[in-house]
Amino acid sequence: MSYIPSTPEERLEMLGATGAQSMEDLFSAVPDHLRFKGLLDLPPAASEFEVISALKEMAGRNKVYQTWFRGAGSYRHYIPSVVRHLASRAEFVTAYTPYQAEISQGILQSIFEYQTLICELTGMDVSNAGVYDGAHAAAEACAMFADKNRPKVLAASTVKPMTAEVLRTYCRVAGRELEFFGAEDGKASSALLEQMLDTSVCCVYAEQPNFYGLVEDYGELTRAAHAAGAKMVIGSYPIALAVLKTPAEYGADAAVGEAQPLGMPPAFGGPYLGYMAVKAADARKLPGRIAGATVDAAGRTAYVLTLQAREQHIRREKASSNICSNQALCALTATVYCAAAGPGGLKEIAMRCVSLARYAARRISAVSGFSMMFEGFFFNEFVTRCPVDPAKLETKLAENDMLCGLPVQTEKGAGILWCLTERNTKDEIDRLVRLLGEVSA
Amino acid sequence: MSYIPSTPEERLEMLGATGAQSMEDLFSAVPDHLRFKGLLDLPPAASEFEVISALKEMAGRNKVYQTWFRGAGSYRHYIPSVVRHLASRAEFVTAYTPYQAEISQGILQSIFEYQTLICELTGMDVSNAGVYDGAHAAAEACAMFADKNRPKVLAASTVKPMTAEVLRTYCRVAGRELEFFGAEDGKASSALLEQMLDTSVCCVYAEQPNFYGLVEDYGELTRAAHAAGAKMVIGSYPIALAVLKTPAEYGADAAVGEAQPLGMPPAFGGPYLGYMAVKAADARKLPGRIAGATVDAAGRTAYVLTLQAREQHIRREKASSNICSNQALCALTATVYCAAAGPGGLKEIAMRCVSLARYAARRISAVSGFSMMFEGFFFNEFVTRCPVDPAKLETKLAENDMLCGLPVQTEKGAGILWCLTERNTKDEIDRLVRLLGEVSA
Amino acid sequence: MKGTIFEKSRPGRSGFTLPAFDCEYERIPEQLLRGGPPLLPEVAEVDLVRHYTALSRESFGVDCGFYPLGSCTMKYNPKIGEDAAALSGFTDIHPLQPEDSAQGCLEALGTLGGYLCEITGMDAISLQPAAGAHGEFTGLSMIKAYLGATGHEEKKKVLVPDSAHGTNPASAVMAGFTVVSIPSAADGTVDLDALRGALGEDTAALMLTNPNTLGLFEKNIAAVAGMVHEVGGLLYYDGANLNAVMGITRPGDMGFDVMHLNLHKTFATPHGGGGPGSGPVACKSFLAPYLPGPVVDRTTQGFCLRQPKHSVGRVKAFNGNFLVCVRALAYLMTLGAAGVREAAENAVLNANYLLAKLRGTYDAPYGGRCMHEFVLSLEQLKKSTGIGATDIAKGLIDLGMHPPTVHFPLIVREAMMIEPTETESRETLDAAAEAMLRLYETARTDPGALRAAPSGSPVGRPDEAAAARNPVLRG
Amino acid sequence: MKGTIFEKSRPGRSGFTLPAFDCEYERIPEQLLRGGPPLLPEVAEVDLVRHYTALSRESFGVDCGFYPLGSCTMKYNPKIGEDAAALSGFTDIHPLQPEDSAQGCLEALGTLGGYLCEITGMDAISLQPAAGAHGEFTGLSMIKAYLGATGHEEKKKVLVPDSAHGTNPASAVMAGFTVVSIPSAADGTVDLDALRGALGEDTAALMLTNPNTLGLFEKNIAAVAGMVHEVGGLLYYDGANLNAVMGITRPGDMGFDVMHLNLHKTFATPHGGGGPGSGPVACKSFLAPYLPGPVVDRTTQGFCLRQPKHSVGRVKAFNGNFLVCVRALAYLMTLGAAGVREAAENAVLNANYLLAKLRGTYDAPYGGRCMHEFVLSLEQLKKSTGIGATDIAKGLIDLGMHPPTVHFPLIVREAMMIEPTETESRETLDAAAEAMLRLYETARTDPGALRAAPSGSPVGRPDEAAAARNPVLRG
Ligand SMILES: Cc1ncc(COP(=O)(O)O)c(C=O)c1O
Ligand SMILES: Cc1ncc(COP(=O)(O)O)c(C=O)c1O
Repeated sequence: MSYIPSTPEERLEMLGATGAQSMEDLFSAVPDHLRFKGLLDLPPAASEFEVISALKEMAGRNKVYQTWFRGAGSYRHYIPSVVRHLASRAEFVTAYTPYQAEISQGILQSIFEYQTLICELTGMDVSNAGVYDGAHAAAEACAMFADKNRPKVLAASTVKPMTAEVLRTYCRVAGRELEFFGAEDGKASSALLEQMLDTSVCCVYAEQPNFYGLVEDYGELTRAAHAAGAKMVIGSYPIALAVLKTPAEYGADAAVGEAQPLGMPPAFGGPYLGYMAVKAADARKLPGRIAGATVDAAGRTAYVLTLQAREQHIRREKASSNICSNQALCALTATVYCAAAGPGGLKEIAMRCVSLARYAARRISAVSGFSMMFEGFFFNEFVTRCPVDPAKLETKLAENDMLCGLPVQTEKGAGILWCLTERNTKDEIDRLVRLLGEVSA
Repeated sequence: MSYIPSTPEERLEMLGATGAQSMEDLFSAVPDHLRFKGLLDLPPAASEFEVISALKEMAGRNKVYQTWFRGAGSYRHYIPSVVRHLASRAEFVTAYTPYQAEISQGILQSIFEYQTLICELTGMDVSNAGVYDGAHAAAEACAMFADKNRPKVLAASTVKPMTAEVLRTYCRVAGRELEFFGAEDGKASSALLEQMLDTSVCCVYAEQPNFYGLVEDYGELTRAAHAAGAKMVIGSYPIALAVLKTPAEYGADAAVGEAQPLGMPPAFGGPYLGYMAVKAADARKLPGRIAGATVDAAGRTAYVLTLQAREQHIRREKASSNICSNQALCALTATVYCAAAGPGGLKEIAMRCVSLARYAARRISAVSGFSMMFEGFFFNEFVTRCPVDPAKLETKLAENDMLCGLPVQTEKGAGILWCLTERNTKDEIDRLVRLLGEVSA
Repeated sequence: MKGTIFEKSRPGRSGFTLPAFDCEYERIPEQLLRGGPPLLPEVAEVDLVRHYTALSRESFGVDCGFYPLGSCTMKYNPKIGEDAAALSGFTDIHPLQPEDSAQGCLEALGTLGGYLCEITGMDAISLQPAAGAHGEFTGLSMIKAYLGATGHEEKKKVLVPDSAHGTNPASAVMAGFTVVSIPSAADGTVDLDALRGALGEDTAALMLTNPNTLGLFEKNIAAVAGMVHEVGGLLYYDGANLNAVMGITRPGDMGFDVMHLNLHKTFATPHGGGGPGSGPVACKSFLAPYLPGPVVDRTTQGFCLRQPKHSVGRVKAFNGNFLVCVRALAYLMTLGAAGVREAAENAVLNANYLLAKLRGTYDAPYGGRCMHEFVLSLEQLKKSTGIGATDIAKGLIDLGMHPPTVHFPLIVREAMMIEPTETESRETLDAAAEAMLRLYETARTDPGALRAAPSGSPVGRPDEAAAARNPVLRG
Repeated sequence: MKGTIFEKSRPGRSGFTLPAFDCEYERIPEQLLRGGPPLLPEVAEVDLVRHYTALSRESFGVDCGFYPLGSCTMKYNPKIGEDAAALSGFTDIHPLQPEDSAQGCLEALGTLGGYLCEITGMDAISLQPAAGAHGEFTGLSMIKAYLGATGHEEKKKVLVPDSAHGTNPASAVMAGFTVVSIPSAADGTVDLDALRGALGEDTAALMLTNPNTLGLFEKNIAAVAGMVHEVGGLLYYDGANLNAVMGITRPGDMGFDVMHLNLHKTFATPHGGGGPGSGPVACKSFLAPYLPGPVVDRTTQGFCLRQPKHSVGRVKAFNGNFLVCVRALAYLMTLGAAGVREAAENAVLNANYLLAKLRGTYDAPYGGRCMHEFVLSLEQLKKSTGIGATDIAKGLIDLGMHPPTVHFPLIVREAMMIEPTETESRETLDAAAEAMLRLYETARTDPGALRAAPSGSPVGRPDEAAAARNPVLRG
């Protein structure tokens, strides 16, 4: 079945109305030698019951761990029930980009609210409606600031490997240079950055916190970038922004990041949401959709997609953005999530992340062989050494329904990147530490 | 937390506006000696995450069987996804009885459609908006036809024990007599019925199919009832009505039944839905809500609750119904389910029930000791003998993730009431039969 | 909406599929077959979805706005309850599963029952009744059985205040009692003298809701209880208004012997457009043997079902509206002891706040203080402008809120009964007050506009008389 | 809706709770703290629910009615897909879980990828891109990498027909190419002479959608492919219009080398108000080594992720919009081989049926036959009445349907691009035709009414110029 309402008889009648003799006839423009003969090699149609049963079985072949200690770019936070209920309203789910404003005020307003939210979190002036994910946001931000005279992007070697890879792809393809500047004790070094800065550099990218969970000195990095005439782009964990100094406060020119922690499940990697915000002066450089407030003839507040001169459907090859479909429903989700949590809730989540991570770090690093890899303030992730084969450790923890921290390579050697969120408990950490003790014994 | 928007400060301000000095003050009408001192012995407030986790654990302490062979009044049919999606639209879920028609046309129309559906299924002229469940519907139908001169209800001994119990309660309390007339080979006997019929009998109740799954001779029973001036009430499995002769075709005066099979999960017994329909002449006798079509001043079709003279809020102690809240969302669910299945789908489901039950009966009754208890046409349930302790059989099947048929007592002795729906497969039956073979060996 | 789903039917349409059938189709004997198929809608999935999505968009729920329907406690329905009720460990359980395989369900019912006993001050409970009226019938049945068992067949009268909800007298009659209506005193509470006059040997019970339907606490309740008990009568508590007093005073402590609760009112389960609700019946221990069965017991082996010794019998198949109970349990777990009381306090606060804003303009015949709801009389307004409760209600629809209950309780002319509940914010109450005051003004300056209201809804006022005169009850 | 959620904020309000915290709170160093808290909305749960419920009610989706937005394939989104995507065995999986603990996810991706290769006639696929435009960028990156690896740095030009979607040229530029626009022939297909003229040593690729944005099948596609390949160029297929031809002809067989698919168009995943979608990139085997990684492989040990040898690298973190892929998989499992073709056939039938009803009145510049969509030109109407595509679109809003795409493709003046999709019934098409014809009449008789449209929506036409001139981009 293909969800087609018309019956065979109706189809025949409709065919008649078109003047065609047969279905084949409708496709007469398709040359015969290009016709696919016979049936595609796909399974036969299945009933809804069979499909959902098969997919349940498939889902059952994944392991849903009770306890997580893994983050590295995807985080498990509690998603209030209301978020799913509202974001699954059929009108939101089955609409498309609000090209026709009058029939889409709800969606347009939700984008406007999302933009407001991102500005509040980052301290920036203007947000777009979101891009594909955090790594893509970083790549788009760097592209936004690049030009012929300044074709080079510098990124901290401490950014997430995923972001680094996507940056690499985007830069390579566009013919932009990308170089990574080094770190000291796990933190991007502004001294090393300074050595690499010159007038060919369009922008500098760093992450808050960085891949190892550490908070770097974004003030210094920004000053260095600005001193060389380069722009500063900071990619932040949005929940950390409930408490940590904002990209704007550090002087950044663009704030980007992965908004998945704001109400989206880990879901094997997507859909997630990249956020992007800039200073007012750069508004017209932003890629992607942007909603704005205006009025109708009767003076009523009305929302529209605006500043479209940037976009592909207006300026085509001169556009500063090729984005058409974005991640709108994820932006709505993030907005509802933040409104559900409120500033107090978001701060509480952030403080629990920080506190649990600290407790875990103290406890884990006290286990022989699991000493801390780096010093300095970290948000909710940190790296320890690992005295055993990480694969063995993963298996041991998995037997206890725990998803181990991620085995990582650092400039100081191999280790485990542990992650804590408000979903973790002290008890879980204590149990983990006991298991680590057994492993290291 | 209690889902209260106002903050402590707002509460104080609002209190000020009421002129009260304190919250206590607002309750000054409650005499001090009646005040509950201290806190109720309830657990402390819990966060949403804790609540849902605890309830998931609780749900996890139930066993969800993969394969079911149990019915006996509650049936597992496949519920198309669309049914849940539509019936969970917040406007439907969070509205109340549509007292204000103009703001409730959607719900009123859905009730009107439900009534149409029930009339189509049963062949009757007028349906109400539904009552609490099938057993309650039977009790209300008998009450509807009872009066001072004819205070007695006769019910077939083959009706479901649950219906019988509820009938008993309602009759006893209202001071109506209730007697059961006997069966032969598992089917209500019109001869035995005739012997008990006299001018004191207001109505006769039988079920289609009966508790043992057998289809009785409702024509004979109805003729007998009518001959004695009594009304006939038939309680039907609604899915069976897709194919079986309707209560109307048998000449019944009221058609009732349990609509749970129409899109409601078994859910440990509720919420379910009782349906009730009568001939046009008895419309004003029906208890419960009824929606009707009319027009507004502009001539537009408009739906309202109607024939309210029957109801408690109009005639109070003279009302023929005390029903206020009913099972409206279940009625909507049944309507969406039937529209999703369509006449073809419902018939297909019914035919699969019949066919699987027949196959199962043949196979099971071939196992030594599991012979058929009764002869005659059955819909999707049938009784076999059981050569072993039913509890042992239940355990054995449970170990194989099967919910055994229900152990029952019949006039021919103890047996097992097996149930098949379109959710069962031939393969399941074959596996069951193998297990029965092992048990009986 | 144009057309019913039946009118949208087209022969041959369908969106329904089943797995391939691996068994042989059997035939049904000719004489058992129905004459023709039922004319159910034949529609594609997309048509079905659009039809009911559109119907939902022509409906108004608590999620759409303020819904101060007096006596109905239209509080916010937490979404988490929906999630809990959708767990397959609850939905996919057969009601007659072996008890050891349904311990979770039994625990849910047992736990909820315990909480409700504590809140009401009662000793035992059955979660079987499906709604308040069903609970009334059940409670009265228990009273009847008890009186019968204790040799008091002569007790045939149930006293019901004239302010009571219509279900009370209707249920009493259904339970085979004779109803005696007790007039209210001028202050809106039970007239003690009238009560005294009505009480006697034949008194089976008094049914009372406290606070009553005027939103007034029956402060003489202790005396009332004493008087009724004095003649051997029992006290039935209609729990529809429990939201006003939970955590503050308990029906059991006030002297009531048996009562129902409306989980769909007090305990935040959604009303579903008129149900399913749940109307558990709670009672003092002497009535416990009469409860409808089965009830849940906790033993050392776990939870089990038990038939009370002198049970009135089932009032419903199986175990009540189980999934509604799950929602109520989720709600109570969330609120906890303090939250329950806080809910009651704020329900009363909100009602008093709104009353304070309206009573300068509208006539509040029972004074300036109320419990969780209050009743206005628009009789004067009607006399002077022709605009009554119904007109104001219709005007409110155009202002985006659900109207209050109108024309109930019957003892108040042109009654408008307003119950804001605790889950409304001050802004919502302020906006409602403003709307009500504006309409009062409109009634004086432009009554015609109000008589034509509502104008912004899909239909205007339906011709109800025509509907009843010439009933069209199916499509 | 009055006011944003931020305007509804009240200090101290909240509906959020967490379990008691059993760890000690730690302090964050002063110098790392932000100056003040972000001004997020402080609202109770009920306010939140009402706000977004109201916003949803001011939005229009496929579930609300006909949505013939040309080029966007707004077909019905099966609900079962939502159920599948909500399974915790899919949602609660970390993207970096050990592969043996994520076999279900890998199987879903692997299976879907296999189906899509079969449908497109391609050899390999990556499900990483999040949307069509993302897929274009990815595919062009692969072309670039391939050309580089094979020593063809001189190939810097990407040819794009002037009828192409704006994302095509924009993506090409983003991928570092120079865009050459190829004019369309009078019949709306690629002008072979113009193409020939533009082809050369420097040609990297031709981007084409087939059927093209005029709804016409490029019947010379074999010749076109030959010409492009002849000069060493590659053929990129924009899969946005695949719904017209799946099961009937395959891009791979037409000669295309690499392409994207829009799962949110052809494969019925919902559009979400603008996303998330999914834009997998499929290619011939010679390009497979360049696919973005990781891709899913099936081995005897099960499914695993692999980095293609010469991968262009990731274009997105992790594994694509996984839950969108799950929905598309559910859809394909439901349709099966025959259903896929049936969908295409009926998409084309529906478009031709609607075209047949309109072409007598409206100007259909490319004739009376189309594939899954067609384009009308309202240029004449505009000239004679002043009413253009936008006005008719706004008029359709008042008639209860979502307007078609307007002013695209750019080569058609006052273009109106209509794509009904296969999931619409004849009645819906009849009603849409009637609405369009009625508005045509209105344009002639009462153009003022159309210029004032829409009148029934929450707002009238917004002042877009003011919005752009004086941007207000946050609350
Ligand atoms: C005071 C009162 N009593 C009883 C009832 C009946 O409750 P239910 O509708 O649950 O049957 C109601 C319902 O509105 C009520 O308000
Ligand atoms: C022809 C065509 N190509 C490409 C795209 C871009 O696809 P997406 O919106 O998924 O990025 C679209 C989207 O509308 C389109 O219609």
